[in-house]
Amino acid sequence: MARYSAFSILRNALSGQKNWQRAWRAAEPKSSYDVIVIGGGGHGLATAFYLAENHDIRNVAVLEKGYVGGGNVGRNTTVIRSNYLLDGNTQFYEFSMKLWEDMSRALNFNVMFSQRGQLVTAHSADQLDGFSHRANVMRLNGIDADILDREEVRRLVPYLDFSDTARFPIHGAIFQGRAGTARHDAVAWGYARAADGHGVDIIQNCEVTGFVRNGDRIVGVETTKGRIGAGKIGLAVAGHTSVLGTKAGLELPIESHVLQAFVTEPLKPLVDHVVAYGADHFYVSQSDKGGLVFGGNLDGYNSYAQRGNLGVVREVAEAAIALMPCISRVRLLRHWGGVMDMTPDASPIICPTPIEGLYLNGGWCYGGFKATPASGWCFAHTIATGKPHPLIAAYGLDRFRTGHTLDEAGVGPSAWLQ
Amino acid sequence: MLRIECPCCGPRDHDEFRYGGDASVKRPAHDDPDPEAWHRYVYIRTNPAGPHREFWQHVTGCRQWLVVERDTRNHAIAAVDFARKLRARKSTLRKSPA
Amino acid sequence: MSSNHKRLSMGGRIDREQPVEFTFDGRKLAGYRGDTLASALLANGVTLVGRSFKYHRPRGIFSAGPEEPNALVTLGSAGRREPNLPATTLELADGMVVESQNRWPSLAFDVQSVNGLLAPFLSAGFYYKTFMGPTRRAWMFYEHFIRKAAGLGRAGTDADPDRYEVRHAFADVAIVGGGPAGLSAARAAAAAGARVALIEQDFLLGGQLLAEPSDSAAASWLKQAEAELEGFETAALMKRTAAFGSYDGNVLGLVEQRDPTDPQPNGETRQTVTMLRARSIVFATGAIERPMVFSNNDRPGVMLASAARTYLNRFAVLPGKKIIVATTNDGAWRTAFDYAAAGAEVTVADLRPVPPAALAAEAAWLGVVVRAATRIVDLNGGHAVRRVTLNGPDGQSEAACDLVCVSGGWSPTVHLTSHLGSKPAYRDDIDGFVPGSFPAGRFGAGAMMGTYATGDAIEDGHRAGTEAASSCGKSASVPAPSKLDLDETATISLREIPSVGRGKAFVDFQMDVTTEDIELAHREGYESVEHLKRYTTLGMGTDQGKTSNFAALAAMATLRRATIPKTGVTTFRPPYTPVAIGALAGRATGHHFKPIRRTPMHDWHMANGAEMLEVGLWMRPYFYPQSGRDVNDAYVAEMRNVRQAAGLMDISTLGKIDVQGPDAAIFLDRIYANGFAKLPVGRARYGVMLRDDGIVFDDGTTTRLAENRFFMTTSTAKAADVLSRLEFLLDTAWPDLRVAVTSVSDEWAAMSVAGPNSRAVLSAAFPALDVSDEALPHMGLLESEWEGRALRILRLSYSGERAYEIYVGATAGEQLWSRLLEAGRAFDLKPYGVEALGALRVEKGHVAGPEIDGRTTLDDLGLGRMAGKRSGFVGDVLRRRPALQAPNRQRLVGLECIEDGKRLRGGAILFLPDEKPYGHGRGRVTSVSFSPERGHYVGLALLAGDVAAEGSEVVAVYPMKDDETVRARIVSPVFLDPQGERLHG
Amino acid sequence: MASSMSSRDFSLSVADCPLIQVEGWDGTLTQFEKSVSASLGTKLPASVGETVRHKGLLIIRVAPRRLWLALDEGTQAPALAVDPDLGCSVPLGEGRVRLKMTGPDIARLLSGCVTVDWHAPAAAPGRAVLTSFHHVSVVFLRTGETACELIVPRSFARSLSDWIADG
Ligand SMILES: Cc1cc2nc3c(=O)[nH]c(=O)nc-3n(C[C@H](O)[C@H](O)[C@H](O)COP(=O)(O)OP(=O)(O)OC[C@H]3O[C@@H](n4cnc5c(N)ncnc54)[C@H](O)[C@@H]3O)c2cc1C
Ligand SMILES: NC(=O)c1ccc[n+]([C@@H]2O[C@H](COP(=O)([O-])OP(=O)(O)OC[C@H]3O[C@@H](n4cnc5c(N)ncnc54)[C@H](O)[C@@H]3O)[C@@H](O)[C@H]2O)c1
Ligand SMILES: Cc1cc2nc3c(=O)[nH]c(=O)nc-3n(C[C@H](O)[C@H](O)[C@H](O)COP(=O)(O)O)c2cc1C
Ligand SMILES: [Zn+2]
Repeated sequence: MARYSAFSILRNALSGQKNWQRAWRAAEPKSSYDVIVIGGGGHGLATAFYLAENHDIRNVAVLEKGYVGGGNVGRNTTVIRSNYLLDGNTQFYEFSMKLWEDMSRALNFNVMFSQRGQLVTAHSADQLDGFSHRANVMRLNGIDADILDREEVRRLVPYLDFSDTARFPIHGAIFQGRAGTARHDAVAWGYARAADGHGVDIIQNCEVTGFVRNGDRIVGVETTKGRIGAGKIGLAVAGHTSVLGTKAGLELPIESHVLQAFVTEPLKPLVDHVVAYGADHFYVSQSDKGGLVFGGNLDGYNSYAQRGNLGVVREVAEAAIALMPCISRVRLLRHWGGVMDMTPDASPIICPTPIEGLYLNGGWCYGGFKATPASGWCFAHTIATGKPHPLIAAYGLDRFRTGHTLDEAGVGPSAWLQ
Repeated sequence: MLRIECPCCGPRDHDEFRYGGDASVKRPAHDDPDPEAWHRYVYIRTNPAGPHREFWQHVTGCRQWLVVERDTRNHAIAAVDFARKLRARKSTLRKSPA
Repeated sequence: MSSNHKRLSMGGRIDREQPVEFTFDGRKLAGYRGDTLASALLANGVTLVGRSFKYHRPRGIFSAGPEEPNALVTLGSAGRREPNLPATTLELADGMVVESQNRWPSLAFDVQSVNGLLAPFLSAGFYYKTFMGPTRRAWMFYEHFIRKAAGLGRAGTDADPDRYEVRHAFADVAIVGGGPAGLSAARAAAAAGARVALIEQDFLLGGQLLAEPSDSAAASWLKQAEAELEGFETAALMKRTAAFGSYDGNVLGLVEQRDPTDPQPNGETRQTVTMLRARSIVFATGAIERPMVFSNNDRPGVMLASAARTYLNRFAVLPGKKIIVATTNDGAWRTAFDYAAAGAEVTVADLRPVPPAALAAEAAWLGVVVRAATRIVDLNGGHAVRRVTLNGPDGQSEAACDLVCVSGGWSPTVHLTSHLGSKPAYRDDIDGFVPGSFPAGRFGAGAMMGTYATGDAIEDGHRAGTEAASSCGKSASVPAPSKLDLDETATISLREIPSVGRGKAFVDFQMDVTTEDIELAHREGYESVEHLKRYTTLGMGTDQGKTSNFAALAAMATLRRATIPKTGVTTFRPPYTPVAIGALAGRATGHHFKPIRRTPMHDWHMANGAEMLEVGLWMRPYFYPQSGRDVNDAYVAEMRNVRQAAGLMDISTLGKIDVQGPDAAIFLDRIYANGFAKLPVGRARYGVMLRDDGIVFDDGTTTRLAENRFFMTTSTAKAADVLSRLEFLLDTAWPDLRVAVTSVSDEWAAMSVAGPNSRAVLSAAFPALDVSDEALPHMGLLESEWEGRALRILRLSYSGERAYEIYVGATAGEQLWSRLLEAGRAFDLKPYGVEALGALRVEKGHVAGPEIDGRTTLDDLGLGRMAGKRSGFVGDVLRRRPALQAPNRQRLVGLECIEDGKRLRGGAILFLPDEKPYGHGRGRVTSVSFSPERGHYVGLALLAGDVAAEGSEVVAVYPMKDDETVRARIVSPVFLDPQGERLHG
Repeated sequence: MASSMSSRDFSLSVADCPLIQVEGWDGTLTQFEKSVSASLGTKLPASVGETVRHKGLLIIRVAPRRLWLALDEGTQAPALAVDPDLGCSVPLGEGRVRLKMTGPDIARLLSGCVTVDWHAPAAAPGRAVLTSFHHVSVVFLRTGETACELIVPRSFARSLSDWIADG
């Protein structure tokens, strides 16, 4: 696989761009693989890459029902942070952050990881105390974090609403300087290309429609491209986890909900950080192309449709103006939705399953983009060794039965009902 | 907006309602001591891509809890009724012999 | 240059009586009412209007509608600065200040146009392949410059002074599009008896008919159709209104621009977003013409044929005198004919071997030169076209020209009909996509269905309008529409195979995507249309590829040797045209962002200078400045006064629920962890509710007013959730229980009088009432009347002092509040705020929000005994899960600061004295307060049960205050009066 | 509370809202309604959204088993003895406020406040619509060709009337 570099660009420029190769082969399925990863999203592709890279398991296929990166990895608002509170989450997301910091070079694909810093505004003394608690935990786990007072926030992001008509005045903020964004598509393509470079087959337009059993073991999958045998199978289909889980006979604590995202017309640089509104549901960053990319809350009902409704569009716009009155005349260019695998404690599930040969990676809710590298790393380890990686010990299916739930927000099961 | 036809208030935007999730899961009796039963009720969801029976409360209207049958792929609504009515119907069913 | 020198002396739909002045990049220019900015610029001979996104190539005006990729400008300044507006959709208004964008230092001379020379390196997606070193954070360096180079217009940073509205509307039949199809659909539906809304983004009705000469048959048909529609008062004609999105439940999102030409008194609404709920919808959105792909096809002076015709006939502008019409179909010939008739020298280059004889004949008659089987392969020109290179049967030849009109066929406008997820379907005969399928209550008509000829479109609209009306029960018989035949010959267009000479051939003009980029994407395996789009950014600009997408996917289909339908289209998403975020927010901005909730005593708090605090939607007194200069002074003073004399607190924000019915007691027994069935009438009890998963949900006191009636209070924050939960259980789980629950939160003003003097205050305030401890013991109730309003006095204490909660009809709240202060003056009764309230409860060891954080159980909070041996209540079973019983679970303890000059802080992490402070620690400080009682800081904490022995020490670590560490002793959470004497004393 | 604003031929007045809620138990609803209508001396609105006017009393059905009895200013509360085995009653008048609006332009103004179709039978004069106004539950009463009222929670009344006044 030819390396990408400034030099390769020069060389190709002179030869009229005629000599570039495919980023990954257009593979057709073999009759069987050591490992089949279902789902060509960020997590599935990363898993395949680390299976080869870390565990030298190369007879691997990634099966994607549509086009690689067409799921949530290709439609998310790309916020990457490691400001988690609870033991089990904190370390996992910080490990992920470290992998992000080296991803472009590890993959030889520029994923444009931009550590521009993320802040969340606080609107009362109590809220700021809560943020301080979080920041303290981060620092004590070796993660960068800062608490800003109102004036420090004003200096950093003067265009927020500091006027006296603000409905929820800004008291301060929590800030993580290493947080930021990355180019969503590049993450999918970068992992696909790197995995392909290790011999992994990336098979698009190949929907898994069922599982092949031998006794109580799963030994392969039925697909729209025929039956494919597998030693082990990793499930990484995000919003569709329940659909395939049910086919495999798993009973899962997951509901699929739609989350919308929004982008404005391209503008010259305006928002230099990731800014989140602590008084309501709105967060925003500016893509390198210039669009303000923002999001809000779930639409609030089970959905497998990749689109939302006008009510949430308006609520998000209201919150946007409440935080940033200056974007009133900026125009919304496009809005879309993605299907989210919501768990009762809003934390993910990565683990072996009761079914031999089947491994589960899902329940990422609206936070799984930032987890992509660590998830792939740990899931690959779990599939390769059959034992959960220590960093995902807390993400087992049985935690709901035992009560070891990880509820960062403390809203409980069916959080999305509130 | 989803337009939900409340049996007593007529068709309304869904943001007049509070969503209550899967209505097909059966809540154990209040004094049912079986942890497994409660675990299933609180956590396990079939989460179908297709017809889904779900609770909605017309919270800014008549405040009644409704059961709506909606296709989660396209939001087409097949049926709406009062949760009480269905509950009552079910319990009579349960009483009837066989 | 004489102003308007390209304007014809007569014709058009402009009002020559009303000249309009505006500036473009500082140049003063003039136009007429009825112009768009684009038509006015053309009339003034301005050809160079913008710069492209990537290569900063000079660009002109390409279209006459919202599909415009090139002519984007910035309007206004400061808070009214609005970037990226297509000049083709801006209705010209007096005093408009317009700037070109994405250029520096000037439009004519733009430094970054060197990017054009770098083009070989800046191929699609080049940035994925480089900028990866030398250091880890290298990208942060490159990104800085890339961000600066990217983006189009610049947004302002001031708040927008203008006003927006969001409205709710309803209709039987909504019709999107006011062209011939839409007009006849609207007429049919209205005549059938339906309430109709006709939605047109333009400021004139007529659609493509506006491109017909203003004295033509088409024009008189239009006049008559409009008059007829205005005759129905059940038909709303919504001009300047774009349907930007189509949503579930037949809801359309509309955005209406106010008429910029009529002078508005200030404060008038600039834009209105309407949520239109229609019983049925007719989409008559027309079709968008496609460009042709050849070298330098993006130069100023290249224009869509239908647009050129619009500028000539609608705006009476003749942008060129020597024109080339390059086409694949019949439609563009009409442009040629009209220009010839207007005196221009015209050549038609038709790709087809044998253009229809009828057209050829008319061309000959009008002196139009016709070149069959001929196409443009290259174009020469900088800021305006000079020459094209034609390639035909008799080889290559050059032709001088000052305007090039192109037509690569038409694409039906299927955006809105695709928003709900139905993929459009390819139709061979028109070589374009039409709506795939229509759900019930939705219809299509005219060009958007591929029905191009005007006469047919009118009949199609009539059919759709009639069906739409009858689908909502309106089916009065409707007379046929008056006919209009523009003798358009059928539009068979020949698919154009892009032909590329040496210069770049653009497919997506705005995003600077060329045929080479598409080839590169294909070569690198980004061959799915969605990959093509994302890799090249094709169709991702402000125009969303309205003109370009088809050509691109056709090119990809060819490269893949696949059919067009197999190659497919990218997903259409709202909005159809961009919508200002402020318009979507409407009036819900500033203090109207969320409604403000005020207690009955609100005005008193304001009048007495209370510092107020937002708590959810509520406004609550935080502290009273007369108690101290800042909150820290004030709350301690207010606390002291409560402990030593008496304090008055507004607690009206508590959730209050009336619970009634024969089974009320049974019901409460199930929803509370502690029992209520045996609670005597006239007594109150503190209760805790769990969630189904066994975690604490909310707490409050519930009082038994009568055998069958209870008065429940909840926390301020959970009031709504608790009520819905109760209703949920009654409706879905226990419908057999005869219980009614009703929110009475607004019904009662509530205030608490706390402190040693509180009883004295009460007897002074209510001389007629017996408030003795016999009549009103701790947890007792006294019901009465005050000033004709119901009165309830509960003897409850949150602060640990003797205290009373007084509930009175809300309308008498402020009056009673004042009365109490007056009666209490002799006893030093002073008001106190939420900060003091919080501190008092900390001193007394009462848990609240910071402890009830959605992760703690009864046992964690030291309330396990409340449930005792009970079972059968909500959450009982799952609270017994092993993890929730573990010995090292964090439990509530009290902490006492034992280092002089130091203080405890909420959010500090707890470690053992001997251990290295790293990780998550053994627990955390949840709430703190200075304790006047103890003379130092005390706090509540959640601490691992296995290290929580009273008397032992912990260290509270607070990295956020430069790693402050504070030693603290573990004590009982009840810092004050453990025996509870003060409650009674 | 009784204030008012008046502008370009639109008037908004704010008044107290004496109000009693009665509710019957599932199963014995017919007896309950019989007894209520007997003691009120009038028939009851049959379905949610219907209202019945009777001697300074406006009876609104707000839910299948719930009625609101709204009293005009000055009218005495009816003597209602609800049999606890049939249902119950609770006064709500202290916590509600009536916003009365009239004006030719009222339909347009309302369209910026509530999702009510002014021209639909469900909103015809004499009808009530339970809906939301800027996230707050309200009852819309259509009182005339160009007049209507909103019954709103007292704690939100000022915020909502400000919204209307700015409209
Ligand atoms: C609008 C939005 C905003 C978000 N914002 C953020 C954010 O700011 N930060 C953050 O960290 N996270 C965010 N997320 C969450 C994040 O995008 C997801 O958690 C994450 O991408 C999920 O992992 P994935 O990439 O593997 O999922 P996906 O990309 O969805 O991959 C799953 C793949 O499985 C495929 N698949 C499904 N069924 C089958 C089948 N039967 N056979 C074969 N293949 C199948 C799908 O086509 C899909 O490509 C957001 C999500 C959305 C929708
Ligand atoms: N010569 C050709 O080959 C050819 C091809 C296609 C169409 N046509 C012409 O098009 C016309 C067909 O009539 P028609 O009525 O179907 O199309 P039309 O283009 O005349 O009318 C469509 C109208 O819908 C409006 N519109 C589109 N999207 C909208 C939105 N989202 N919101 C609000 N308004 C929107 C447009 O502004 C336009 O006024 C005929 O006059 C025909 O001559 C000609
Ligand atoms: C971070 C990010 C930035 C985006 N920027 C743009 C943009 O500038 N222009 C655009 O048209 N779409 C943009 N999109 C949206 C995509 O076009 C697309 O809508 C989204 O990836 C979902 O795919 P779908 O609409 O095909 O379902 C962006 C998406 C993301 C996730
Ligand atoms: Zn209802």
